[in-house]
Amino acid sequence: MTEKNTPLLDELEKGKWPSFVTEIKRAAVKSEAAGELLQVLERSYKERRGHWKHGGIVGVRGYGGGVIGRYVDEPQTYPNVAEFHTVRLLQPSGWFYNTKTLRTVCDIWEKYGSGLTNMHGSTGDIILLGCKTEHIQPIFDEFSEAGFDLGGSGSCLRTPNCCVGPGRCEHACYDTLEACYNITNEFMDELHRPMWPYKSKIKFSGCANDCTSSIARSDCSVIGTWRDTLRIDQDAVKEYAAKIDIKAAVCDKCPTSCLTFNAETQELSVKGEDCTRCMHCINVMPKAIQPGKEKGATILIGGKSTIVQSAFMSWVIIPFMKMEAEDDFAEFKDLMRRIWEWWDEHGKSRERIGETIYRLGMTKFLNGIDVPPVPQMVFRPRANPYVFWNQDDLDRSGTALDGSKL
Amino acid sequence: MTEKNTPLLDELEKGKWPSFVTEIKRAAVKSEAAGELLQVLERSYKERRGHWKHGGIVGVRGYGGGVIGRYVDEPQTYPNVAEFHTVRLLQPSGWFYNTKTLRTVCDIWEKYGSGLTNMHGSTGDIILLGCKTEHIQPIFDEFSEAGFDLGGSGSCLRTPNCCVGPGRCEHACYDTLEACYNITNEFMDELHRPMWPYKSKIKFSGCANDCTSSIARSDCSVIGTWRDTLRIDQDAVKEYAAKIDIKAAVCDKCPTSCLTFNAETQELSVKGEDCTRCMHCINVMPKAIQPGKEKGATILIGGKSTIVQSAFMSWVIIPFMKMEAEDDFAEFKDLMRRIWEWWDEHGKSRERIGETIYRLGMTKFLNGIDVPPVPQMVFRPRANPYVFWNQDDLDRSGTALDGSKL
Amino acid sequence: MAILDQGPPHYKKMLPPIVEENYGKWKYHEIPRPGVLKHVGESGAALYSVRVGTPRLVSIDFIRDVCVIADEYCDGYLRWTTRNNIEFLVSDEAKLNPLLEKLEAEGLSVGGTGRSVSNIVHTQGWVHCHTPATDASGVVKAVMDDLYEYFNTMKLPAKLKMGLACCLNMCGAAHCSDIAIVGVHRTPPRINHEVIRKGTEIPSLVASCPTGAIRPDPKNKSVIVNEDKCMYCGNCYTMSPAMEIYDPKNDGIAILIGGKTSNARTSPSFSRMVIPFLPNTAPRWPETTEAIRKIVELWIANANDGERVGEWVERIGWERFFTMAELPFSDMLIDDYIFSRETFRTSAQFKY
Amino acid sequence: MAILDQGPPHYKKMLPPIVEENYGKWKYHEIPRPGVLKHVGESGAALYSVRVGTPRLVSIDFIRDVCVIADEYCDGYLRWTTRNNIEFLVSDEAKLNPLLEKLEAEGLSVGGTGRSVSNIVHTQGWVHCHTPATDASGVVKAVMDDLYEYFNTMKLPAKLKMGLACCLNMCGAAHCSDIAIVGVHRTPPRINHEVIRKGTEIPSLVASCPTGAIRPDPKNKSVIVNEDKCMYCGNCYTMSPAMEIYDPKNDGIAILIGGKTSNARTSPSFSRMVIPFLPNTAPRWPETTEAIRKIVELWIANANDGERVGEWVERIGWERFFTMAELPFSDMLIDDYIFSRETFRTSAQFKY
Ligand code: SRM
Ligand code: SRM
Ligand code: SRM
Ligand code: SRM
Ligand code: SF4
Ligand code: SF4
Ligand code: SF4
Ligand code: SF4
Ligand code: SF4
Ligand code: SF4
Ligand code: SF4
Ligand code: SF4
Repeated sequence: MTEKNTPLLDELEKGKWPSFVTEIKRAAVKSEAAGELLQVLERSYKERRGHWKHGGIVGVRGYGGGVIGRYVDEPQTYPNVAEFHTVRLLQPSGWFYNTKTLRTVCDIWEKYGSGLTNMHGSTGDIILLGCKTEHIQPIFDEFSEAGFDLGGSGSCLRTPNCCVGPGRCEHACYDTLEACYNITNEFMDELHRPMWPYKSKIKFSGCANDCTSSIARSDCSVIGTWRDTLRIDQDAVKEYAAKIDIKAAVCDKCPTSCLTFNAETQELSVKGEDCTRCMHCINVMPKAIQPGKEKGATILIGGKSTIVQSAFMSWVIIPFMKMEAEDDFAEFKDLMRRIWEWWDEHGKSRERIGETIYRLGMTKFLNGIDVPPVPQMVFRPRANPYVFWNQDDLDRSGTALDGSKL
Repeated sequence: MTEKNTPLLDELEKGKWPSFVTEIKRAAVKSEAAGELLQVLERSYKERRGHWKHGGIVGVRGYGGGVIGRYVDEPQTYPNVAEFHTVRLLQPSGWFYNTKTLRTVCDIWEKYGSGLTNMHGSTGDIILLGCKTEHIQPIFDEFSEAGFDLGGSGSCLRTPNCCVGPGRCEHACYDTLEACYNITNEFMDELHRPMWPYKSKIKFSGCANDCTSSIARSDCSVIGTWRDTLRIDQDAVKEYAAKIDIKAAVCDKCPTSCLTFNAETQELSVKGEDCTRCMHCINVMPKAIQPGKEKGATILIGGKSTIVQSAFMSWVIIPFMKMEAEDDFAEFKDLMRRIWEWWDEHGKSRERIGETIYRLGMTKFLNGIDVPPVPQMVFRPRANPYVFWNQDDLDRSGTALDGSKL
Repeated sequence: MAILDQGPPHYKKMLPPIVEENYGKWKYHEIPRPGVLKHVGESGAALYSVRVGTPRLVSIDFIRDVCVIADEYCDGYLRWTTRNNIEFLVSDEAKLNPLLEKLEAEGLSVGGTGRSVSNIVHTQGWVHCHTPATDASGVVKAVMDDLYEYFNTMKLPAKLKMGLACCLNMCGAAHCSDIAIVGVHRTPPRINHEVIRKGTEIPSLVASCPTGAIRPDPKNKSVIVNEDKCMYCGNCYTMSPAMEIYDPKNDGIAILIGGKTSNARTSPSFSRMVIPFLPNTAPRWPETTEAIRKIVELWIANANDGERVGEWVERIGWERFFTMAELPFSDMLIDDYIFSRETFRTSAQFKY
Repeated sequence: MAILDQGPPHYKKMLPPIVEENYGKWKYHEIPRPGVLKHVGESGAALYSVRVGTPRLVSIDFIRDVCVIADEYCDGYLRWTTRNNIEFLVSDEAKLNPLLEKLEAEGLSVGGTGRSVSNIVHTQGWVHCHTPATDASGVVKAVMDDLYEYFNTMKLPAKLKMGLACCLNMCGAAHCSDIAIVGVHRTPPRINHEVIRKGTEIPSLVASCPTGAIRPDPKNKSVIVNEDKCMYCGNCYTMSPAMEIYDPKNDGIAILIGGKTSNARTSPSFSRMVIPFLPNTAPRWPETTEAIRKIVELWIANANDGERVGEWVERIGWERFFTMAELPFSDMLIDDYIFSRETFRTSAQFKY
């Protein structure tokens, strides 16, 4: 293709927000593939339809995923993007980089690929956008050499990600960066070699603000929280009192109405047992209020997007779990193994774990993973009386005709 | 059966609440059937199980329902209750009676039946509890003579009922007594001759307090409301202000926070457009607040109890409808006809209308009954993007490649 | 010959003159004492309604007794309520106290208005139905005896609306009650093959099962129940007496709480299961009366002024309720049916 | 030979010294100006993070440019956020203003903190995916250009979190966003029978359809789609390119609003559909930018302080929202899928 005219895309170089068209054009200077991408895209803009095809499985030796095969639908017209695969690289926890590492990524990608990337993919990976089949293995080899590894794709553990956490946030209730790193490493086999009914995702957020949106975007959401009562620094409260209306901005918006601001003494008090740790008051007054001392995480299961059974949000299955690097996150890892095993055994093909649990019922799931039911798992108990009774339960609760317990 | 000993049931004659056992015993003085019922019941209390059987269809000429066939499981032992059917009689609107009418009921029932009744059945009927097959027709004939008619049973319109309404309640937004009477009469055929997929119920409540629990107990719930703004009598407000804390007891509990009590002027004001007519403020201060002037009802559809698909509560399908005796409730009757027709065509056997709508979708239902969709029908719009598009809608909204509307 | 389709007796013939005169023109009401409503019309006329509890299952003699009273104090007019109480309609204020004295003398129970517990909406039970898992009238009697002090006073935080259904058909429509008492079977039907062979329509029987647990067994000319799929609903027993659903050892009662149907303040809501099973300890069901009393006392002690049971529990949170009520939480209380998902806690907000 | 399973690069090597020193010991933060976060450690140390918008789809030259800046002002350390913004990590306060000037000079966009709109989480679109119903980057660019004034200021009522997904797979996880832009197909797949015969595994294709709309057509050695059952999800197209789901005339965008994922104040919530379709008017989607702007302006004008979009709409009621937004309500917005029932208004409470 020689046509370099992109009148429609050019419209997207106008305006204040940085332009992806400009970026593709920059890449096109060095990469013919990027140049052709521009042409294909201009055509999509004209015709209002995509021109990419799914296709044969592509990958690297030893792994079952990590590369997304992609082909243009008119390979003769666009030979340089006839194959235009995506390579997913595991990102460092919290997307922290030093420039040396970033330059390494750029250099290797310049050698073999389109020079286009997504920083980052929606799941969290470094996305290298567009390369030929023959280059996949060399790309992997060189990245591997440089200390990188492939991310997940297919029916496997997908690349976990985490919020900035203790790296730069005062709210972090556990070490999200270490948890993400350590746990990703633990499950390398699960991540690189698809073997489950469908994909499974984990996201780590340091507190209930959930800056990774884990509750909506991952099958397992690990959300930092605390077991005791939040801590209030009354001097700092007084500072805030001079600037904001604490009653209106904080107390009145507390979902459990458990905060009281005494306008006279300028003191803030909390009914600790009522607080649901929603983070609101802490968000507004980070200098004055901080989480309690006994920190850990709530584990929620089931989040996913729309297809097939509707979007699900994760729900609580462990209200509070210690998440300590010291014991190597052992309890969490053990739990995940039990969960995946159960799902692997009971899930249908292309059924996310939330859907499997919904289909079979929480009871079967909890029994299967050996977790005791607690009321924290539900907003409210069942409204129907369709309880399933097994013989054990009957034996414990029946009554003989003489009125004696069986 | 000669055994007259009922030690277990006798226990239920103790205590302050009036005793049904005493009542059965009173009936047993005159009725052998009632006497045997006592024996069967004592046995049930001993054995902790029922002794009644469903059975052959029983009824009267010209009707398909109104009588519930019931048989004891050991007819040899209890010959007088071998047949022990229930007759349902349509009650007068709002269960108002003069003693003459009541005595008529007693006299006829004494002649043919057990002398036991339920005042009233859970659906609303006068329940005559226990008679022989051969007496059903004579019972009906005599009651008919006396101005009574049978209630519903089977897959038909069940006996409608209504709250006391304008008869004795200041909140009534339409004439529930007349509506119930008039509409029951209109649908005599639907009530007496089962022809639908399953039962269908209507209950009439004069306001959102819903004293008939129509939203939970009927397929069609007719709940009185108003279209304009509630009316406040400021003098009466001042009277209440002397007795109750209006801010705490009324304003703070208003679900839409649309009431303000001015402690200085002692005046109460409402943001009319925000009020959702929940009745709370009116309930607390009936002397000071009353419904608006433009009265009518909200029509909700789908309520039912647990089996099969879970219990459903009715949901809004007509936010506001005039319910005037003057125009013979024509709009409502017409709506019900369309609704039943649609259900009759689309419902499966033993599927209540709420379940049919849930299975097929509100869109098909609304189209089928020719009611335009309005946001009042839902708490919130759909969270999934699974919209079904038909060619008409596509034609109205598509875009040609040159950007022109199709 | 009977007249067909003549409909119910006309209510207009049943209205006392004061109601006719003030029809649709009532202005406000007061509750001068428990069990007595005073409705005042725009005209200034005052109607006193005296509410009396009944067992609902009553003899014609009872009705006649009541008529005698109504004739003497109410010009022969009275009504029943949606909760099966009687309301004596007194238009002459002078007759109010004499009536109350008379009722007292007759041992009738006046109450059920305002912030009280009223009669329990209920069903047939062992008295007349074929699928009950418990009795109806007996349980109601035991519970009302126990809660009597809250019937004839108005010292509850709010109205207490109870319902009882003796099986999952829920004829008592208990599913939206402050406290619901529900009879539950807990074992699959025992099949009486003899009876089936004698004339049950097998296809209808198979079709009657909502969970598809019944399948034909042509060899045996009978059916087989997949016990893992059965939810003990008893639908099959309604279809055929061969499917014996009653089970004296295992039948009993479940308690659900927190429902309501009024739209006052909060929208109507379903009751939620808090006790999956209590034994059928006839004749007075002490476990049931005790469990209910405990919940009621907890509500009284902790609810805000005017808060219905469900409003209170939703405010404090169900997890807190289970702690306070010292009720065990079990997987049986977690929904696993069609709309289960909405009950799962898709939030990191909860109390410990 | 490549090393297998070595995992991600170690984050510890990526942390600037100030982060290492204050790791887990941050005390509080402030937002001194839009786009700049100041985090203060227990030690008193202060870290400035300068947030810069990116198109996410960037060239290696862009990354290298960014590295140059990071080397000069941040000792070579930077990070990306969960919304694909860059954060320059400045440990030397003296370098903050020079950095900001540099960024300004380079035309980079500083903002996205506090009560602002941040970058839109999005997906591949026509750039790289095979099922898109719209483009991703182009729509995002058009919308962010339009809302730019709310990116580099903090004058919104609360944070505005937007997401875009180019098909129902929702890779942008838009389903819990304040405003979600979702690419929608609206017609069933056209079947290319040739391609199917050439080697599609028909059983897998049939199985791929979540609604069971596809059935084999053995005569034709192909398949048939029951158009009444199809919900245009495109799952079949992922299975086989023979199932052409794209449709230039009818593909376009739906708008859903009111979702959130934080637990602050209210529990996380799904976004809800308010506009079922807007046309794919490439290259700048004016209908979409305009519709979004209208909603945003309405929110600004009417929300209480600190109220997210969904919190505002839930407070005023969706029926009121439709009136205020002058958006037509249609049956398309009423749920008819598995969990529809919970959306029906089982209440007599509503606004007109
Ligand atoms: C690249 C990425 C979008 C992006 O531009 O960032 C992406 C791209 C694709 N996703 Fe996704 N998904 C991406 C994150 C997501 C997310 C968001 C997340 O992980 O937080 C979701 C929603 C959350 C979830 O998992 O439910 C998501 C839900 C899906 C689904 C629906 C899954 C479901 O259960 O509903 C599919 C369909 C499928 O698996 O067949 C899908 C399928 C796809 C495929 C593989 C479709 C295909 O077969 O071609 C897309 C490949 C596009 C391409 O050209 O490379 N993608 N996908 C994201 C991965 C980048 C990364 O690894 O970092
Ligand atoms: C008599 C009554 C209970 C009572 O003691 O008051 C009653 C009694 C029966 N009901 Fe009911 N239902 C009675 C009101 C209700 C109500 C309450 C209401 O109408 O407000 C409901 C719940 C609301 C609803 O309709 O959903 C109710 C929901 C059922 C159901 C379940 C229907 C469903 O869709 O879930 C069945 C099962 C069936 O129809 O096969 C049922 C079936 C039955 C049968 C016919 C079962 C049977 O086949 O034997 C019972 C006959 C008992 C008998 O011995 O006469 N009954 N039934 C009530 C009718 C009296 C009257 O006409 O006034
Ligand atoms: C007589 C009766 C209507 C009838 O046609 O029979 C009736 C009559 C009145 N109701 Fe009712 N309600 C009656 C059943 C109901 C029901 C249905 C039920 O009990 O099954 C409900 C809905 C139950 C629920 O929400 O679960 C009901 C919910 C109300 C409410 C709302 C209470 C709340 O705050 O949630 C009020 C308002 C109030 O009392 O403040 C109310 C108010 C009233 C008033 C004050 C109306 C008035 O101004 O006359 C009447 C006296 C109430 C009292 O006893 O304190 N009525 N009321 C029913 C008496 C039943 C009984 O014998 O106890
Ligand atoms: C940098 C980042 C985490 C990361 O690891 O990358 C981050 C960082 C912070 N978040 Fe966040 N959040 C980040 C994504 C999120 C997300 C996820 C998302 O955007 O997709 C959410 C949940 C979104 C939702 O609810 O739909 C999120 C919900 C919050 C909230 C809750 C807001 C609310 O009131 O609902 C807070 C608290 C606040 O700002 O008051 C918060 C607070 C914060 C604080 C103030 C935490 C702190 O003390 O350091 C940080 C600065 C916020 C700011 O920009 O105003 N962060 N934050 C993410 C920045 C994304 C961006 O570039 O814009
Ligand atoms: S989720 Fe909590 S700990 Fe993590 S970055 Fe957000 S506010 Fe900080
Ligand atoms: S964290 Fe949330 S629930 Fe707890 S006190 Fe603060 S605002 Fe209230
Ligand atoms: S529903 Fe309303 S109108 Fe009818 S009795 Fe109850 S309060 Fe009065
Ligand atoms: S009727 Fe309800 S919503 Fe309306 S003003 Fe009164 S309390 Fe508020
Ligand atoms: S609830 Fe069940 S057992 Fe009780 S009367 Fe109704 S159908 Fe019969
Ligand atoms: S009891 Fe109900 S679920 Fe069990 S077999 Fe009978 S009909 Fe089926
Ligand atoms: S949302 Fe759909 S079209 Fe867009 S990247 Fe994901 S799978 Fe592809
Ligand atoms: S688009 Fe989806 S619903 Fe339609 S046929 Fe294909 S897979 Fe089935």
